Amino acid sequence: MDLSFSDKEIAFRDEVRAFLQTELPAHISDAVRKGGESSKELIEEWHAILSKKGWLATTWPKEFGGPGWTPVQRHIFEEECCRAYAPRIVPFGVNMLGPVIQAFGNDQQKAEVLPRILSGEDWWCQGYSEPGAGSDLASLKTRAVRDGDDYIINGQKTWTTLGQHANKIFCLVRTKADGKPQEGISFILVDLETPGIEMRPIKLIEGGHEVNEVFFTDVRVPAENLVGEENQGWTIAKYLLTHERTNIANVGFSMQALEEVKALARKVIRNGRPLIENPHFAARIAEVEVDLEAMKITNLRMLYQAQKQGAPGPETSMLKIKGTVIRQALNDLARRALGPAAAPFPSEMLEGNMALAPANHANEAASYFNNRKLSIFGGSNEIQRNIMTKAVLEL
Amino acid sequence: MDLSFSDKEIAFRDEVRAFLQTELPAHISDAVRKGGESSKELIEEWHAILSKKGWLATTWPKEFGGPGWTPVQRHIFEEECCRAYAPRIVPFGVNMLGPVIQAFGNDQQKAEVLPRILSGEDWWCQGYSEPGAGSDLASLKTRAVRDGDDYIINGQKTWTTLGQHANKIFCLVRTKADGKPQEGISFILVDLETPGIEMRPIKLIEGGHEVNEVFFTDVRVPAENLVGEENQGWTIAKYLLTHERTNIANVGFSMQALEEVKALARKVIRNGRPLIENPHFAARIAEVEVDLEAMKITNLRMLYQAQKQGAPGPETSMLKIKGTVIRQALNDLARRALGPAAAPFPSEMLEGNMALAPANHANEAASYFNNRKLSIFGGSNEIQRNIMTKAVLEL
Amino acid sequence: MDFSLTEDRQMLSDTLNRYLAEQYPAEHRIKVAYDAPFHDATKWAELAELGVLGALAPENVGGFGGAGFDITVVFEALGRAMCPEPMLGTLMASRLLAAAGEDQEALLDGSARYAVAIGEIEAPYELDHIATTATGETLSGRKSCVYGGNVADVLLVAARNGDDLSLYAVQAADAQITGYGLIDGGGAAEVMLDATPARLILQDAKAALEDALDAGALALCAEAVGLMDVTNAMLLDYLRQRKQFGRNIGSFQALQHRCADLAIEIEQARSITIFAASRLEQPDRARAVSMAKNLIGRAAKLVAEESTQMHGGIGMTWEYPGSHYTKRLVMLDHQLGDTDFHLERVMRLGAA
Amino acid sequence: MDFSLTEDRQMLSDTLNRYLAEQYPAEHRIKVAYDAPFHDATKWAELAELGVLGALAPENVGGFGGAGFDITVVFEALGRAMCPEPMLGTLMASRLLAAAGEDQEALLDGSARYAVAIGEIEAPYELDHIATTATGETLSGRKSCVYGGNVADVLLVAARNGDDLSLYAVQAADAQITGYGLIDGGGAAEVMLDATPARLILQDAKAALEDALDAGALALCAEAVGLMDVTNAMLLDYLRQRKQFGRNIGSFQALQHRCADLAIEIEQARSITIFAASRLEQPDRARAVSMAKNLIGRAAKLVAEESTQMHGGIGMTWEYPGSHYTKRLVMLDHQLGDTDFHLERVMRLGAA
Repeated sequence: MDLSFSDKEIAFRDEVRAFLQTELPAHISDAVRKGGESSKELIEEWHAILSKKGWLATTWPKEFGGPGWTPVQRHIFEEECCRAYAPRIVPFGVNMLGPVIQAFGNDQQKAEVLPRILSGEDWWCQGYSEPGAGSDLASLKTRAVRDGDDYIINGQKTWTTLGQHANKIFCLVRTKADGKPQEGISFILVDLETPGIEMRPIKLIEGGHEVNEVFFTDVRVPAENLVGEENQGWTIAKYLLTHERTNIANVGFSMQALEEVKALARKVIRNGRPLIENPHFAARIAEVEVDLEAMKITNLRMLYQAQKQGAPGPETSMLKIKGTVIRQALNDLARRALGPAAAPFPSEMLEGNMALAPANHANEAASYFNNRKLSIFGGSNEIQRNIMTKAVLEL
Repeated sequence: MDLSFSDKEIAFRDEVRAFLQTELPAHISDAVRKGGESSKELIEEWHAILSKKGWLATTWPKEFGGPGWTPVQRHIFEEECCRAYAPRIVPFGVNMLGPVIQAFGNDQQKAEVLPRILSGEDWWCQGYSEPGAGSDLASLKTRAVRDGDDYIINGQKTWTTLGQHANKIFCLVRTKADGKPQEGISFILVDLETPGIEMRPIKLIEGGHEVNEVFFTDVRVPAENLVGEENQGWTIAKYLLTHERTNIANVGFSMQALEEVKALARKVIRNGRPLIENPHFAARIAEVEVDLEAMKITNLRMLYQAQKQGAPGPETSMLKIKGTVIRQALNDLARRALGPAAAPFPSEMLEGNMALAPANHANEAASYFNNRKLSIFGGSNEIQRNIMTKAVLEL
Repeated sequence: MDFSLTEDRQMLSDTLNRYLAEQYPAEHRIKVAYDAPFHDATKWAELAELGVLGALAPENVGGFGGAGFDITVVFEALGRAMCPEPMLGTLMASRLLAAAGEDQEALLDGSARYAVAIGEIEAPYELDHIATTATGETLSGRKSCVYGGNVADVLLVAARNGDDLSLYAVQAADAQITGYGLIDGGGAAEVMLDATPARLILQDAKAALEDALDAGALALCAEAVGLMDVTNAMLLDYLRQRKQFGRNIGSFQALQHRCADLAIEIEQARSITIFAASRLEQPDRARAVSMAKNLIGRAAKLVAEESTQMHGGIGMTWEYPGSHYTKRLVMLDHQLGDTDFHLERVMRLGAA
Repeated sequence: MDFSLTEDRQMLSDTLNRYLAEQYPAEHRIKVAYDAPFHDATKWAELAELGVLGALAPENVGGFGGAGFDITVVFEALGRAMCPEPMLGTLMASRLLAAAGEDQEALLDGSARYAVAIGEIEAPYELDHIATTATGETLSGRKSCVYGGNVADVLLVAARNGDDLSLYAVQAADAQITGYGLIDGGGAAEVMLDATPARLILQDAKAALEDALDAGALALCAEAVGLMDVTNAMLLDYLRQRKQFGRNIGSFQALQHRCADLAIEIEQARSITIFAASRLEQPDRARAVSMAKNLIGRAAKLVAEESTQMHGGIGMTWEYPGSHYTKRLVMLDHQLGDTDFHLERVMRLGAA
């Protein structure tokens, strides 16, 4: 048993830390610290900085332009990025499509798609969910019908995150109507400039715009845009799901959130004392802190297993469930800590000497509401419990 | 809206209170206060006192020797009995079999069975559950085969509460093997002296003996002991279930338990101060107290509905669930409050100046473990949620 | 013992529910709730005509209600409609004016809007640490998150006055008021007082302020009950209709059992609100109201979070009315004392 | 980073688990656990021979272990078997003797049984309010619920000695000892000291006592992990086999999802125990151990209560071994500081 990183890993951590200290611009980390959505410009600026260093596509092997890191290195990198308030890397191109193209794409696709992800020329978004196919993804209805050298796509996708910034979308589409629903699905790449595509914003509960609906009406896509074989889409989606699941616990973000909520509770005055001195509020924080400390180790244990066995197992469902529960609990505490000061909307209404909340904390209520999504998307916590029932509990 | 009792009801409450003050012997209430099981002798002594007053069979109409009380009067009576630390009336004869005989029994059964319940000559126990038929009662297998003027019973019953004190048992038995399982069940009365019956104790988790297994081997029972028609047993069981469900919230017992845990937390010293001054423990108590205060009103609201509509509805499942959750939470607090002093076993090991726990609190751990049964028996809380799903939520 | 409403209250409840369903439907509500001035003056006048304001005050000051159950009937209906109108401040102001022996005809006929300015940024829920101070006939300090302060004509302000906590009437025009909207809808204001002219209306106002705060907390509890009933009905409807894996998701037992627990907590919330309403004029008012607000805080959060979770994505969208119920249910806990504040108050007040 | 055991520890773990499964099966455990003297001297000697005692102490005092992960390996195995032998006192005594520079050969070879008497009835978990007092070479006071005190040859007693908290060795024969059994099995004793002869072995013993208490708490955490693993396996087996309504009850989704949550909490419990074990010789030991004991207290109660509930009646019976696991899991929280005590300690110790 040895919970510490190796000397090599510590050296790597120091290298990452030094890089972030010098290369992460203050106006970017300030924006992250403030909460809410990062603008397209800030994200692209940060992606470009990482790409230049060769650290954007953290999961890619060296042959495709990735850094060839171990899972532990990736974990260290992500934790340090959180500590430094770097923006989260938008995953759709680098962490989702990239590995799919590397595993299932043909040479031409590898040559065309991968470099444009690294360079930032393409911003990919995801066309998976549909209004009638959320948790039950296999029931998706968007059709792609072969017509000569093209597919013609009709249907509707939804929950397309940051689609408003994207120029490309990868989609799961139905290419066979009969047989088991899983068997008739294909994975296809679509340029969002193609005629017949309409993207409409979905306004979220807290008022933000980060997801979209995408409507496809007779959209003609070259057949060469198919990834893998026709009707192989479900296999690809499952493969992608396992890639999506590394660092699923988001421990780094929760550690950041814990420090923020503690700082907040030291600043907020309640009943003539800092809120942190209230035994009940302090106990609420301490309990989450204990859970998070355990989560850190659970996460490392599963990372260790993944590193030994090659791929994360179904136990990662645990990381998803408990990771979101902890993060949401921290959002909840930050909101509570503010009392009435959490209420102004939009939060920028009251700034400067009019501000009710301490600096960088005006968005706590919005974050709380927005982060209810964490336990819903990417396989809801209910779906994760179903997965655990079969694969871990064997019930 | 009027939450208070009427003048008449208050006068009744005072009458009950006065009765308890003069007629409930101190050695009986002392034993109840101490926790653990009451002896057969104490229970019979108390039943006799109540019977003499005409207050034993609180749910019976006057024509059968009951007091003819309203649901509110019964509620008041039960609450006052709790306050006074009277033993709980053993329900199997008076509250379960009595109403069944009144509704389904023939004149001979009414004449023979009912007076002997009131007089205490008969101590009835219940033969419902079987090793393979707990929550799924309809799958019971104990057979009663007609043979001339008799039924011959073979099978096994379990969880027979206080069967060791009983001389009679009422059973659900299978009288028809085919058709829907519910349709082949009958309700029959059996004298425990009949040859072929063996009762074996089941020792419970905390070491106590309150339930039993009952084995039937070729037990010959007169056919006249059948209550209602052959194969009408399921209807009778369901009828009985609704009777069992009045005062299912056990608010009186929880109020008693709350006062006990507060008294205990005032006596226990932790870190140089009474435990009640510890903000975390005090908050635990206060939260349950709030829930119980709400439960009192929920209980009265449903009592009011039952009084208006004649019978309790499926909403009583809520009372069962929340009532047991609250009571178990109070047991949990009492156990916690004692720290190591909760551990000695048997608790009578340390008495007098050797005692670790304050007087009357030596049994808190045993009570905690024993009362885990509350959410399991009488229709587990899971079964109650299933009932609510259909009848209340309409899902 | 009688858990039915009096005929008068039942009529008020029916009338108000019908009026709001017809005249204040979700689309209208969302428009008013998030756009300045967060208030519909026409509807306000109509509500006053319907007798909603009068129901909040007793006869001796010109109303025809004012008891705990009058308050709960009105606010439960407002909750069902998520009505963002500044009724809470009106209720609290009415009680303060009554305590001060001030005329409140203009309040009750709806022609003047009152807001109550008690909380401050470092003392949002409690009276002991109020920093706003009176000097002669003027006040200085800052009152934060004054609900309805953005549209008020008159502010009733709590301020330190020597050893007393006193109550003052301030004309809105005399103060520096910054109005803003709230994340769960409706408007509030920051009120900056800088030697602002003020009229002393009650010298020792502590008891009156506590009464007003408790009446307000009771109103919030009733509002939450209305909100929870609608939220739960929407959730159950959704579970009956939404299909995944070829089945209504309401047929999944894991969700069924969670819904059963929600139904229980909603009944508990209703019960404790009835309890608090019955104690509003009794010596144990504070403890009863704090019990209610504590339980409501827990139940409302549970119902909101579980409803969002079981709805899945749709419950996260602005377009779905349920998301606004969710926000209101959660943010209610930020008004007039949160779950922890009220549990501590229950502990402090001990046995009744 | 390496989450596998060293070869030596893996071997110890395998040996001990095999020995206990074969020599200390549930029936034997239940007999020993609830019948005086709550101790099997033959098995104790065998455990000593297997090296279990030696694994608890470092080489410089005659053992071959004593690190956090040695402790967790031993106690996790003891937990799996619900072994009621007085190993906890042995561990704590070994650390105290080491701090005092006392010989502990007799402890490590199993020939002398030690118990540690720190807690008192009004100070069960903390050192600040110990009332037992030294006068010269004697002690007076009462030590409560001394685990293993019923079979101890020597007691290590914490007592006030002027301004110091000191540690004394008391021969069991010199004290008035009342032994008794515990509801979750095993034995303890009340130790009455009345000018009882005692030998001062450590003048300022506070740091050593805290170290021993923390090592003991860590051992309890590991024991709980072993108990939870077995309890969970029994539950899942039961759910796979028990039929109601014509189906395995493990096919009911409401139970499945609760089992998923249990599995998560058990992994969290394992993780925090690993964490605490890794910090046992570090400056943040106290905070890490208190974090672990707090989480274990919550997880163990959840696992125990949910397991009982999902088992239904059978889990309530003495005959079913699972019920004894349940009791031990719950009563662990009554030893060496409960959930609340350790959360308060985490709060007091603040950030590491």
